[in-house]
Amino acid sequence: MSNADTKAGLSRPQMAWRAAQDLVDGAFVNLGIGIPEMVADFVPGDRQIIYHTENGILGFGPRPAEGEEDPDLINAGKKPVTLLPGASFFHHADSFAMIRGGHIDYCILGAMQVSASGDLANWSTGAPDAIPAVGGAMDLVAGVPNVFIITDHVTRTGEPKLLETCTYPLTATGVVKRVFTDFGVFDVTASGFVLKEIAPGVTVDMIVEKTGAAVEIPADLKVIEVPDTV
Amino acid sequence: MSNADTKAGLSRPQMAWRAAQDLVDGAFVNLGIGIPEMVADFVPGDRQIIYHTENGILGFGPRPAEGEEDPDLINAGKKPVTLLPGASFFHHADSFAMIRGGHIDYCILGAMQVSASGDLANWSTGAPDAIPAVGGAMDLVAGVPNVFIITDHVTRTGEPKLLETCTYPLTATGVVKRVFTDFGVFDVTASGFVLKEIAPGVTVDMIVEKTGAAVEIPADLKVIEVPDTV
Amino acid sequence: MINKICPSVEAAVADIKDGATVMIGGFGEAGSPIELIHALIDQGARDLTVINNNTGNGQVGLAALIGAGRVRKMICSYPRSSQSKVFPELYRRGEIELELVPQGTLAERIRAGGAGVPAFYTPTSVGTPLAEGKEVREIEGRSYVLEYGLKADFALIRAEKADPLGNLTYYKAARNFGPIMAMAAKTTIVQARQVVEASGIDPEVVVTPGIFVNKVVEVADPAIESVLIEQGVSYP
Amino acid sequence: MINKICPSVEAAVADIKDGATVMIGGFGEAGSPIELIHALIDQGARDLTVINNNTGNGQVGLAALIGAGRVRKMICSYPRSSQSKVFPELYRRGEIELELVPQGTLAERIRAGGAGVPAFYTPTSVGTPLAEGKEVREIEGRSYVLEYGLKADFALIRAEKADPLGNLTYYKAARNFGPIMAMAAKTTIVQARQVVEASGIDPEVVVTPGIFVNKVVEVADPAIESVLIEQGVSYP
Repeated sequence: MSNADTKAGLSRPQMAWRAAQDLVDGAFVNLGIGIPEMVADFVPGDRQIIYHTENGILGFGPRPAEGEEDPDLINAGKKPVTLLPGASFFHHADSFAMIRGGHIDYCILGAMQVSASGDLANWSTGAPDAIPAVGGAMDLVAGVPNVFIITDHVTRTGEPKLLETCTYPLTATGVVKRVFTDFGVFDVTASGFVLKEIAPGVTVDMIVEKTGAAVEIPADLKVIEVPDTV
Repeated sequence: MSNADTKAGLSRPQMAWRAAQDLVDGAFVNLGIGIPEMVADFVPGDRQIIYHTENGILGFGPRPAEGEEDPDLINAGKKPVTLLPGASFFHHADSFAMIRGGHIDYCILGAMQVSASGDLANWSTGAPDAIPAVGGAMDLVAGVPNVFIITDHVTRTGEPKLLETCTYPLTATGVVKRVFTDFGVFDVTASGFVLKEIAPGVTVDMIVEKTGAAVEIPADLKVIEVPDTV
Repeated sequence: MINKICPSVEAAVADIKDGATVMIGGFGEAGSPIELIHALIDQGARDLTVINNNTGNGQVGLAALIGAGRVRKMICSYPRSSQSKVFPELYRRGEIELELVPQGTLAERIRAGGAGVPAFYTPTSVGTPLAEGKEVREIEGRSYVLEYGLKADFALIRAEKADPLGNLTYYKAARNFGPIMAMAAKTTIVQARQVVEASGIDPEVVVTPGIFVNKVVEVADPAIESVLIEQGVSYP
Repeated sequence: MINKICPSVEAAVADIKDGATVMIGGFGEAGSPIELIHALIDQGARDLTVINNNTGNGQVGLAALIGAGRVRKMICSYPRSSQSKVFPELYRRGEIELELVPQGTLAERIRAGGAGVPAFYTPTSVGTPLAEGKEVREIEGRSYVLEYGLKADFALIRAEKADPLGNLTYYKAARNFGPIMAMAAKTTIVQARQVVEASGIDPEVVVTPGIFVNKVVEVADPAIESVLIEQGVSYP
């Protein structure tokens, strides 16, 4: 994983917090493995979010207490979960009917690369010796209307992850709506990346330097205000 | 309706009885409206048949006693039914998944016309002022491996219903396996109709005269023996 | 907190606009959301496209909606029955359109619409007049017709229990088209015999998860279509 | 009378032949029919094509079946995990084939196979390497890939309750692929935690109707894959 926590910009919990602010009350949300899972911890208390997992649960809750895990009650990351009131179980085809049919309002995933036209690469580096594995990522991004990405702005070696064109094998084309990085919040629009908010301590120059595509900078750029508790 | 009960050959209950003898133990069966419904009354007692209805029930039983009908417990003919132990309910897409997916072993339907190549016409006369209505007939005959037909051998006006080629709009092509008429039992084979069994009082000449296609008559033609109780 | 419960059938159907496509659950009278249909008649929306297996009976429910001249087009598998007079008369006068779809194709098209499957192949209707003008493709030696998913602006369905999140169970064969129509409509409106609290339905026995439901109204003692017809009722 | 109950897991899997295509339920360990898989290892069938979302963990269950060299080809969406060593090693050595399918496409292909739908269009994978060589069609302005239904000779699944007719309920998220694999296999073999009498499951809560089930064996206290792995068990 990267060195997000030690450099300028948002920490990982702060990125998850910022993404959580954009989920509306009553939304059905699918969270990917990793930082996206942390989003659930930061949803404002006056909003009720219903979480969906590919393996057939709506309305699951946090990890159970130690010793109360049930190997048949897990999420798509194969981690134990609990049930909230109003939960339901269903089979895999019905679960992906929810995804493909556009019934899930948001999915929040990690990314290897995102392009200025909303292409996403998050399942394979294309390395010849890798075991290819895709899971439900392609279905999620093809079916869910609001595809949000949380990712470090650059790779471990400092290369941009927001690019004019992805170089890794694609997960889908033209699907990403918004990207939350340690540097800021970026909308993917018809004319490419638009910086909506910038992280404290990050400069526009840093963003321009570390982004592999043009970034539109609005005149009224807002600085993200993260509560001290995050 | 026709004059089947007053002419030579099997009565309607006898046709239903004869068809019932060909259902194997443990079979899943869908019975059409009319004479096919009577088949259930004549299944040998040592065989358990599970009845399916398009509107989402497996394992229904006979009509309830007067006054015990439930308007939400009906069959595809919209007649009240009861439930047997081991019944289940499911939605319409699952119900037709059973049909289209080949899981129902037999369907038994009426017919306007059957062709020597197994084409079936049983939903429309093609009359210009008729209200077209197809229901589940096309799905049943396309999906169920054993399509059995029970029909009078001729129309009310004496015209053959077993033909070289159907003249009415088709329900499906090449699907009928066996036809039970008041005159006998006919298999539909690659070479056309084959008379398997003949009804008491019916002659081969009558069959040849009243069938609009060639009928192969086997050397060892069997006469149907209907129990006196039917 | 999420609460999809509406105070009345009037409130539940208030947003249905002229020209809307409306899926209506039920197979004959079984599962017919008759109070929602009557509220829709009162509400007045017209020029509707209605998707239902049949076309109603007598002068109540779906038949009354059609009889009131609100339906421009029916998509159904079986538009006639012994007690169905309203649709046949309008159809013969050329005052209502009909798209006739085999029942299993209708069910699968609705399920596909809800599942994000835009089109699929089926063996049903190959070689018949209902396949005319449709693409036919051979797959592993058998011919199949291409059929398209069906979606709707609204679905009106009847359920047994509902909770505030919209989770549903059904009653016997009243289930029929309810679960798939709930999937295929932008706004699904449910009349439930009983509204229960959020933990009132076991997660194992939920048939329609609340994600497919938008509005729920309790109708504890729904009218029975055949009883109304016997009584000679003509709505309104 | 119909009675699909088998006396043992050995009897239940006895008919699986070399070269068979076998769907195996479960998502990771949840719902994995581990006793049936172990019985299949003991039974000895080889050259199998196996359909499962993953490729197993540790040296038990599906991973053990693969490790025993019985599987010619895997059809799955996610063939690796932190505890999945067996498949990656065989795959890198070129000793096992892989057909990688997006998870939702895998589920829909299985459901289609069971529902008699030979092929359907889906937006998933359009513009990616997994759509290469596949037909792409534009429908109402969006591109879709043509995918084919999947069927199998056998399905091995785990259920909660089963009755003699083969009606099933499931337990929590162990349901996952069970209901659709039961639909898509010629012979569906079920290990159930509890066998009940024919009237022992409410018709309203049956998840898999018995029409999709051929053999049932009671395994009252199934092993838990992750516990076996913690204990360092290697099957057989």
